[in-house]
Amino acid sequence: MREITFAEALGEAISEEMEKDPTIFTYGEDIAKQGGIFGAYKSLLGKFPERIFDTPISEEVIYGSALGAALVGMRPIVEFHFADFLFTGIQSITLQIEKIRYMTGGQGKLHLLLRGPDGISNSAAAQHSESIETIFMHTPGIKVIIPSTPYDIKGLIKTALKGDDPVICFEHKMLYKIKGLVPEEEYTIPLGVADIKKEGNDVTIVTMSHMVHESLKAAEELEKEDICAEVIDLRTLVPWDKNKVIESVKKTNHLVVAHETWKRAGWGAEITSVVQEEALDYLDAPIIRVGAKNVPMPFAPQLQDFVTPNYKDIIDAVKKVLR
Amino acid sequence: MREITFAEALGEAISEEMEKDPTIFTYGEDIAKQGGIFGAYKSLLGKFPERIFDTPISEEVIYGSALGAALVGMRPIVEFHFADFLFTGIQSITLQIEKIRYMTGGQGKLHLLLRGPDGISNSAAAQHSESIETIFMHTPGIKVIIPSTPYDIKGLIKTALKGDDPVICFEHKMLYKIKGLVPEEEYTIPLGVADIKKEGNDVTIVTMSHMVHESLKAAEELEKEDICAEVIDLRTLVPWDKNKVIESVKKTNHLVVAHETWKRAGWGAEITSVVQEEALDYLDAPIIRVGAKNVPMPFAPQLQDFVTPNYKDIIDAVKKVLR
Amino acid sequence: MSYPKDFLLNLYKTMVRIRNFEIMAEKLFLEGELPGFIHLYIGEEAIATGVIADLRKDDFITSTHRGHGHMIAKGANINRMMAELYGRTTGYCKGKGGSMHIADFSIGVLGANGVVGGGLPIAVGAGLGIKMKKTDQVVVAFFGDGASNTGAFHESLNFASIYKLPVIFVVENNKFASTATTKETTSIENISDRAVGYGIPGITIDGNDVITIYETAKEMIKRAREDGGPSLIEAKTYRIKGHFVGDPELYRDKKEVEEFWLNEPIRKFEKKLVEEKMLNETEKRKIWEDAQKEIEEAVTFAKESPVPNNEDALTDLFVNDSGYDY
Amino acid sequence: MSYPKDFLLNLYKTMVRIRNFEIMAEKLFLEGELPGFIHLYIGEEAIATGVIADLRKDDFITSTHRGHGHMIAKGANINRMMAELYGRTTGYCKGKGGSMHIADFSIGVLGANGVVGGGLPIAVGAGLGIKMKKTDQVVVAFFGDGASNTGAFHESLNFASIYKLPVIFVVENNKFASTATTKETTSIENISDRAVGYGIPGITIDGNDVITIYETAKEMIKRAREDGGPSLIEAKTYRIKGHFVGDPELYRDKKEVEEFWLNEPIRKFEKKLVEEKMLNETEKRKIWEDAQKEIEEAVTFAKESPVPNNEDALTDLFVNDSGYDY
Ligand SMILES: Cc1ncc(C[n+]2csc(CCOP(=O)(O)OP(=O)(O)O)c2C)c(N)n1
Ligand SMILES: Cc1ncc(C[n+]2csc(CCOP(=O)(O)OP(=O)(O)O)c2C)c(N)n1
Ligand SMILES: [Mg+2]
Ligand SMILES: [Mg+2]
Repeated sequence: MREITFAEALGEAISEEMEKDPTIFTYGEDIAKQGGIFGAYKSLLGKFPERIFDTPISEEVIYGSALGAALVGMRPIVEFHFADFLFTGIQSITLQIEKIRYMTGGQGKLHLLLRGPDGISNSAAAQHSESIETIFMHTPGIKVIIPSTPYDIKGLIKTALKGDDPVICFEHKMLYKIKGLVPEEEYTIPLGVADIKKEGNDVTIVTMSHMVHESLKAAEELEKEDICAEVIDLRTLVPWDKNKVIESVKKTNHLVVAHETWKRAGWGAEITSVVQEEALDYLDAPIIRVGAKNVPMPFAPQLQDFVTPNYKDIIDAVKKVLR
Repeated sequence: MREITFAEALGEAISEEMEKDPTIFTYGEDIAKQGGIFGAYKSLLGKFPERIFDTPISEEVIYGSALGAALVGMRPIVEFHFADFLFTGIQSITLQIEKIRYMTGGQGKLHLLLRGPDGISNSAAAQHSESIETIFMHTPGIKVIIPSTPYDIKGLIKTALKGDDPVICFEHKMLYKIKGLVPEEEYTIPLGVADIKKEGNDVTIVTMSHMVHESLKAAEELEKEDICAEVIDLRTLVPWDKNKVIESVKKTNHLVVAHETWKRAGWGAEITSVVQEEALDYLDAPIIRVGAKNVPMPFAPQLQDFVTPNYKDIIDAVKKVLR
Repeated sequence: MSYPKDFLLNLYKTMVRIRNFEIMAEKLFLEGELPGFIHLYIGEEAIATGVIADLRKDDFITSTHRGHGHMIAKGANINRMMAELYGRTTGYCKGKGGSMHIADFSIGVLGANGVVGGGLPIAVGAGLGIKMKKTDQVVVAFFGDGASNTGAFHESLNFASIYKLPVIFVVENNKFASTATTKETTSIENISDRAVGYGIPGITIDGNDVITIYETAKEMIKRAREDGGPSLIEAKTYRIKGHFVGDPELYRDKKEVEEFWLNEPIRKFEKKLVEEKMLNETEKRKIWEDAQKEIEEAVTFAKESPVPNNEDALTDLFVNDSGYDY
Repeated sequence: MSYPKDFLLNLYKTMVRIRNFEIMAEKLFLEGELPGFIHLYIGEEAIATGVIADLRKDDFITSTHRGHGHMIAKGANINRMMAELYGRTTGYCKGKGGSMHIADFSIGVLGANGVVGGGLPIAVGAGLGIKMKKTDQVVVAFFGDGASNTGAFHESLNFASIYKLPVIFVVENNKFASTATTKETTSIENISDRAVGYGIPGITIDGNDVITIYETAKEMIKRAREDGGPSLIEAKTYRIKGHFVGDPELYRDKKEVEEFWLNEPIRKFEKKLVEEKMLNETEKRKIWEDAQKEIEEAVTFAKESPVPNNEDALTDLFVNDSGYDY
């Protein structure tokens, strides 16, 4: 199998589907000429010039127009530039995209994909570092995918582009350049199926996105102390793979949930609540959540590092649950 | 003590503070001439004509202007009309109000109050029935108050109007007309202090807003079966009174968390996660959350009833944790 | 009015059907028959009627919270509308939407909308989709004067203009946005002047004159169909009824309402038709009676329709909901 | 230019100080000294300088992601600015904000802003606050051509107009919004034409001519101070540098940049000053050298300043954070 980057895998998924499906087109800020601020679309540059275009800074109409275009039979892919800027147009998502099919008694198919970068990068500070996937888990009506590897993003994006429901995909900024094995042959990954990125028996770590890599690093360190962690990458948050998580907890009897977004009322709380409800008897210790401190993201690198969770925090959490 | 309505208590709090503090003024849609769609400002009609006004339907500038007005020394109170419409201007809150003090290293005081109705009413359907307080618990930078009685709203609003931090207050539509005892004398209620609305030993019910009343009704029914529930009204979600909740759980060993917003990734998950983390050994059964089904709010009364949790769901949950 | 009688009577009939639907909706609501909110289109019927008269079935519209008129003009089934107001399974949304969310994608109605301004980005997206598909369909976005002060309005008009999308923006200036007057919340006299900011045509017309509306819309629809891009039509009218049924209307003088009522679009058109001998008393009576009967039948249909079951609440969110936890 | 020499040289000095700050910021960033993003104001210095020249210390401004120039023109301390770029505790935001969030409320700078259009509602709120306080202060909202396509722009201008708020909206049209040209994303040639939609004055001027800018702003500031309400000034300029330092600039021709560089505001003003014998070579050299020295000292100050401690991350969110769980 070839090794390609996360960005290339994303580009391939979109490009292959665009070849097959003439209703797919994509737009957003700064994608067509420069391939996106973080290079997400670099591998798409020059292809399909009529079906990729740059837009004004008008997020409410960017997101809302995806809904309209889907309803007339097209399959739009919209890049949201930075997850933070979902807030400038979010009513088009939370009040329209998420609700219109339900409100109209199941009329129409909202085959649309919103995608873009989230998470921290190099000191982008409070308005350019957020991960807000939890909001889309809380407000019902959109599926949420958050891949952590080139293999996963290609397979999940393909599923999104073949499906008939609205999907939002969060791509961590620090992932675009990572490399991984991706088969040349066609494949897809179903939504709602978690991937065990590393097997283990002592503790389960449930995570997603860039934190998968921090978790794997933590697991590697923990091996040195003979602690064998199982790392579960949920891959999709709506729906999420409850069964696989609970199975693992039944095996390891210890759970840590790790995400980069704020700890308070982040999606880790949902996983925690469900697991304690359905598998309390299997837990040898309280579930511990790892997440960002409850402040906006500060600028100075030292402060960003302190506020953002990393593999060390995961190690600490694991040791705490195992104590 | 007199009995007055929730709306009157709110009006009194604002009116009394406006008398004392000339920097307070208030604006929003449909408040000045008709006192708000749900009558929240009815008791303010005719008072302070220069300091209450109606605005255009421009939520981003309505919320954002509160920030600017606070920074130049005023103390604005903004009504957000329906919690759903927070989404049309939410960047002014989540990206500006919540962040500017922190981002600027502690410059300025954001003495501003956003307030308005949330929750279901008579079949207002998907775009007029939401409760989205969890978003403001997740994204750091604003204090969240959610009173359930005339006494509480008066005391909490007063605290908000005397404080120096931004506060958002959610008032359930079905509460404005309820009556309760409110002293004539000045009093305030500190943020972060829960109120035990009913004492009990068998199970703790943590709740807020209209669900406090459903919980009390549930507790009454449960008494008939000799189940004595303790009903804790958090009153403020940011900060929330962890200590009082944990103390109660240590006494009752059983916890139900009940809110009207969607169960999935709602604030009940945060309470649940914290309590299982800090008091697992005291729990005789898994914590059960009661919340709305994970769909947009349907229109038909039967469907609205089915989707929205009520006292019966709380009774069921209590019986389940006690089984 | 050099139009065939048929055509003119059809306009008249549509307006009368809308009027009667609204009169019935108001009555039912006041009798406590209907849940939710109802916003009436009484006095504004000429706008939906005139604009949509030149649309094809495969053209699209987006509507508002005050959407019954747009639906009826676009050819909606009145039984299913009324059933939706009642929250029944036979309703357009199976009882899940109600008055503010009625839609019929099959006739191009992309939905009423409870969010002021919420329909504009959707209309623009439909226009964008059409542009990509290279068909000659068009989209009409109906919205209120109040909506013209939302950010969505601005973003939508700019977006439609730069890509030359086939979208006709029709602002129904009925002098009020809920309790606020247009004057106090809107910084210009003629909202159509805002078109200047987007380099597109902007026209203010009498929103109570169905023929003027039809003719203006026809021109702008033709323009859009021929790839001429978007336009903004402001139809000036007056909201005869309260903002919603039950509105205490503390913010206006009843006299003002009475004055404007004299200029209401149906009587105005009727007068012309009678003058030009296109309509006689018998025909008129029949049109009204037919409309009333149709609406009454719709009420019967609605009332006899089943209410939804609990489980119905847990469908229709996704096409494929496997793994989704309700 | 019948202005006192002092006044003119002050304008010149301000522009030169901004220029040198930006040259240094670029250099430092390219050397890997600075974290985050840096957006340079090079070639646009005349706008901040000209507009703010007529503001009082107690007037307010809101700024953008490209905000260093506005800060300096309003009288900010360059040491604290540079320390902020370095993320040090002596910085304006104690290292919590960085380039995109510098603010100094004490001199009326209500913050740079990382959200395009994010400053406009804040400026309007400041104007509203002033109106309520009944003082004669004014507010200037600086923003880009790109921001003029956000919903926030529209809502802000309408809001300011209906309440006649003392806000001067200054759009810096530098021909780009990141990789997009203004032409492809903005539906009209002159953004100031959008003023028509709000019934306020709209003026397009040469954004590289500091005197024209000053004179136009002065007029609009006077108007606002005397309760005449808001206005929209469009200053046409050109973004000489990439969108941010490190921008590959695949979207434009280097030649275009060179052409516009010939018209850059400092040289343009310098020429006039020299012609009118207001500035000689010695004075000029001294002004540049002083500015460079000042910036170098700022760099030294910044570098010698302490980096924040972990605990610093957990302060400054609230005035009173008792009970808050970080
Ligand atoms: C974003 C948003 N803000 C506020 C409301 C509440 N609201 C419903 S209708 C309305 C007035 C709308 O006025 P206009 O657009 O002129 O339409 P009209 O009712 O006059 O037909 C308001 C404020 C809403 N539905 N959506
Ligand atoms: C709401 C929002 N959308 C997108 C961005 C990303 N972004 C940052 S600057 C910029 C271009 C801004 O253009 P303009 O307003 O003309 O200012 P300029 O950079 O030209 O000074 C974009 C798209 C943002 N910061 N905020
Ligand atoms: Mg109106
Ligand atoms: Mg620009």
